Amino acid sequence: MASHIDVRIEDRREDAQPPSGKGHPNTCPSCGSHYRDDELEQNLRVCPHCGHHFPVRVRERIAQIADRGTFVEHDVELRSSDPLGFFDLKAYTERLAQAEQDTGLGDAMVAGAASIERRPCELAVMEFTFMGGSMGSAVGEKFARACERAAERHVPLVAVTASGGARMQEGILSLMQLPKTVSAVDALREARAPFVSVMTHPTTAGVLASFASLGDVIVAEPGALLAFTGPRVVQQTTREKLPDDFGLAESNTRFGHVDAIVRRPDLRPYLGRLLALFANGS
Amino acid sequence: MASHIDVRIEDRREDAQPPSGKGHPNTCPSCGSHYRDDELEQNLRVCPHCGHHFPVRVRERIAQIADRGTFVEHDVELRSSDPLGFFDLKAYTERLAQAEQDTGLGDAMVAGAASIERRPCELAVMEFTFMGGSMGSAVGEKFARACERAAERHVPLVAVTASGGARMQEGILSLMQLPKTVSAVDALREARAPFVSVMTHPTTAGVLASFASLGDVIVAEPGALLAFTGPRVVQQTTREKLPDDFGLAESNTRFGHVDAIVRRPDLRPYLGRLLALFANGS
Amino acid sequence: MAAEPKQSEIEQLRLRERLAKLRNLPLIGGVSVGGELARLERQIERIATEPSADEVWHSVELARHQDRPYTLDYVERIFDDFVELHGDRSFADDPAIVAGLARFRGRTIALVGHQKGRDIRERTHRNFGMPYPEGYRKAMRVMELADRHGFPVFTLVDTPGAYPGVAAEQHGQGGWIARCQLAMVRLTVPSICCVIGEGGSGGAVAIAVADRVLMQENAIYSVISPEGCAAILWRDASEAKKAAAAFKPDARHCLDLGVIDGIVAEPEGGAQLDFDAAAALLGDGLAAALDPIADLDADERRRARRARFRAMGVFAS
Amino acid sequence: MAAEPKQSEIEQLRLRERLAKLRNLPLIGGVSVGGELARLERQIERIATEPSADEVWHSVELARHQDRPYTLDYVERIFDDFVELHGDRSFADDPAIVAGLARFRGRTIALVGHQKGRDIRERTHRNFGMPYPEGYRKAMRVMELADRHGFPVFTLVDTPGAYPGVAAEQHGQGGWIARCQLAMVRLTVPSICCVIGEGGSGGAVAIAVADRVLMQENAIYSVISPEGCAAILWRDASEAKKAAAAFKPDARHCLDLGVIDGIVAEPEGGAQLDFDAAAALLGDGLAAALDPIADLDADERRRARRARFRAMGVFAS
Ligand SMILES: [Zn+2]
Ligand SMILES: [Zn+2]
Repeated sequence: MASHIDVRIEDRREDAQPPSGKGHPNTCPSCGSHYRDDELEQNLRVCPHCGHHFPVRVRERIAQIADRGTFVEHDVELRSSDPLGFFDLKAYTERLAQAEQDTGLGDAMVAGAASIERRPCELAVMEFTFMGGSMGSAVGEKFARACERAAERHVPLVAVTASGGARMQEGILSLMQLPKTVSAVDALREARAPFVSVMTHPTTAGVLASFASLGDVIVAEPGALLAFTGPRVVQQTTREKLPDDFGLAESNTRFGHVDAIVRRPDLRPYLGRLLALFANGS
Repeated sequence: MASHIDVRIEDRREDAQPPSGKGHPNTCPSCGSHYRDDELEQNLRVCPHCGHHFPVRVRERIAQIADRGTFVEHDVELRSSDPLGFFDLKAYTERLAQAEQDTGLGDAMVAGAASIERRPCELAVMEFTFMGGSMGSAVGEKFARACERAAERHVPLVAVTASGGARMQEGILSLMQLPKTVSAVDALREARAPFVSVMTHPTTAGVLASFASLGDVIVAEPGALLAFTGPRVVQQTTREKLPDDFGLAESNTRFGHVDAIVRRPDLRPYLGRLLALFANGS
Repeated sequence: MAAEPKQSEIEQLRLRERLAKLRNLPLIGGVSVGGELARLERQIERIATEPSADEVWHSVELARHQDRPYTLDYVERIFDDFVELHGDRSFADDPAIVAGLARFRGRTIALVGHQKGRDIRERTHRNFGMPYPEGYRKAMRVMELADRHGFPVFTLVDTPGAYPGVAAEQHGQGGWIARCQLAMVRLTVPSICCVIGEGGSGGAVAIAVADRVLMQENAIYSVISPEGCAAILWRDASEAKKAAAAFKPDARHCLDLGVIDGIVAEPEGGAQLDFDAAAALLGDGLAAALDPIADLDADERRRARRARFRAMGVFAS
Repeated sequence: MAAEPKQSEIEQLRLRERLAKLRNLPLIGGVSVGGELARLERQIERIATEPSADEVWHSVELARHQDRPYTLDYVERIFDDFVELHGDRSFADDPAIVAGLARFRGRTIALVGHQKGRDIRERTHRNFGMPYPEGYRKAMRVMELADRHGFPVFTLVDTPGAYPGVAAEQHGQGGWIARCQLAMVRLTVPSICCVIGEGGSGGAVAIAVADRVLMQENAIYSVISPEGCAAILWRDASEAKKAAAAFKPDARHCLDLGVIDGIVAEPEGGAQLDFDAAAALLGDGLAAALDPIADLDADERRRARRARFRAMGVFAS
């Protein structure tokens, strides 16, 4: 299992592409099978041979779970600013522009209205390849607005997370996205709108420590790393040998943090069933 | 430490007196020192040599913590009935009569109004020597009424527990004293009246699993056994060697179940400080 | 708290009340099991008669029968679209308690129940239906979820009791049993409990603080196991039958004592002989208990629930 | 969410707002430290000037200074009759977070704060102020107690961050940091937070979701440690000073960004030089922050708190 965990989330947030030498993205890191891209897409990016769940880009994810043609994106124009004038080896504005060019997205979350198995909902889906799915002001605002739309329409919110944590280029404001999104969930709860959190690989740090953990129901994809602190840092700090399944969805389930692990082909019907149950309640 | 835990609570609920061969009640089971009764009373029944806390009867306990002359007992006439016509080796009615004769009490709890360091409160104190401090209908009713008086007067309730659990001679009705006293605490909370739970040796089973664990603040006397299941039964079930401090106040504190261990000489000022804090809040 | 009438008067009053209750329990009318009215009439007669020591013991045996239906057997027969929820968000998922959302006759409900295992492996996995603190925390979490969304809560009780183990003690099972009861007292949604097998002491009552509490005909509900009681009071565990006769854990006596609100009939000979029929009767029983309270004002219902448990006990003053 | 004014306008607006805030902060007027107005005026000047990279780094050093006062140093100087409460009721008592009730200027309050250790032994015992999930649960429990009884909640933040250890992960620290924030958002009582040293990431924000958030003059508040940031972005932990200058964890910048509501002055040279003076200033700061919100309607205050955090962030759309 451990072989296909990316233990290097912490230092590759800004890398959209897998580092060279790590194998082709369509080669299964678990069993070595290689697929054409259309084969993988047809199989929802699950290895037909061994069941490994490959990463899914946000548009494809939406196509996988929303009813065809129902997704209406909101807040398309929303962008993070650069409140700190942040500059490390590169300017933050430059990194943002590069990420937008690479992904075609304004930031690491896409949100909008949709229906899942004919149940209306709001969808908020994260894109890991946009600066490691890090949460800055734009992601926080998009999520908060998605909560508000769900509350207003009294429909469930479904969030699909994939994130390396807060976006440190926005400094303390990125940390403030934690209480911001938590506050948004509180407003959602006050409106009695349901919230289903789907955690995919990897959901870590600031996203795990805020809205992702506050779902009425929390499900995870198999093999997903769900940890506040990634294994590399834990290993460096404690100098212990980590358990093989450290931080994985399976371990999180054993420790009581996840309601169910749902395989990708089952995700849409599972969400449909849940949404139907929530719709009947009130 | 383990030497002075009574591991036989489970089978001596009905025995008010320590079994013969267990040493004189005024001999310290921890260090072997022997005291005259007035010496012990003067020392609040704490061994001056080693600090062992001897059991305290209910009237003496009230004298230890309430301001002199302030205690006004309520529900003196309240008695358990015998709804099942229970008869084991003896009739329950006979056991009740015997316990009343031995202790001078109507049942295993004495409750009433008092003040502690000039702060008015309601006091509910249990007596272990009355059928092992077991909780039947009379204890449950006395506790519930104490909650109601505290709520009505908007004063804190202070409970001092010592109990082997539910009184099985009242069958299922004794189990019902758990939700009954829990419901009473809920009403107390709704009235925003504070509740301080003082757990003394032993506080176990049904009393631990109901009102005693619901204090806003929970304190324990040193060395008190606080366990849902006593060590003998746990030992028999698991066949494990139990930790030396299994179920003791000290272990409960380590595991996060108790706010503080308070030595008997400190109890009255501690309660006074707490009650003053609670009085200032609203 | 006025002076109580004499014991004999109370007895007569109770008998009349009880018979009235029995006649009125819609589930015991049992239309859903296909009009076998004659059999059900006999059943009413049987339940209406005070059980003998042998009959009490028979209930004990049936309540613990290894072929008796367990929570999940009922869930698959009574509910649709069950989605099981796992984990206490702290420490573990306790397989001795199952919890989830499901549809019951057109309405979404939350279900919490003890779960025993059928074979050796599952029994061990489920810890014989004896919860750890993690189980009560899972129960509380799912009940609070139900409360937020207005889903009625059903609980099915079937446990020998809380697990008497070192870790369960260290993790504070006394406190969690207390807090789980408090959480149930505070629910704003309707709640129905049915004891479907063994209602063993604290581990049972932790999830039994409901607006309406039912028992299946052959279930037992007790403060201690017959063996435990015998060991303590008779100093001989083999006197269990004598102990059971003395503390009367059967449904009839629990009804008499005002501890439960109704008895759910079982198929003749016991639920273990016909899971489907037992489930149909239980489903009817849950519906009959829920319907009258489903639309009450939430605060009123909560206060009534609190008053229900506040009133437990028989005493003189 | 209307279109925002240009960056330069925002800057000017902010500068004016900030200066107004600084002049108005009663604690910075500092009557309680004995009329040393000239010194305090200098302090205002200092704080009012945008700090250089060196000054930011000086704050980082002072915030972590081994002689800096910790939570309990302030508790004994600012509060009376502190009664510490222990334990999460589940699993442990986490010494990295202290919690309790105390009296503050005549009123009962609840206090929750990170606690570092002074000597090696206490540092290890306190885990360097890095909480486990047990610590957040203790914090939540005491805040809920305060909520039930109407006690305002003060939190003092001083942690390098959540503990990056195996058990902390297994026990769900991500989830508990989230739930602790949610518990603070929901409080009906007033809440005041002050960052008194290191405000390290999730471990800090877990107890910092208050109506008013203050920082001491030399405290820092940040999403990651300068060393961590440098290691990731510069691929060289020794570039910490450069990283700190870039992500600006100092109080002045946090005020500019609208993250905090006020700066609490420290004695000249830093709080480590005069615990009593630092405590007097902090006490005044807490009082000044609490007084205006203490008597607001609870629902309104809660909504305003939620709106305060809802508004965090700078973006364009
Ligand atoms: Zn594969
Ligand atoms: Zn001694």
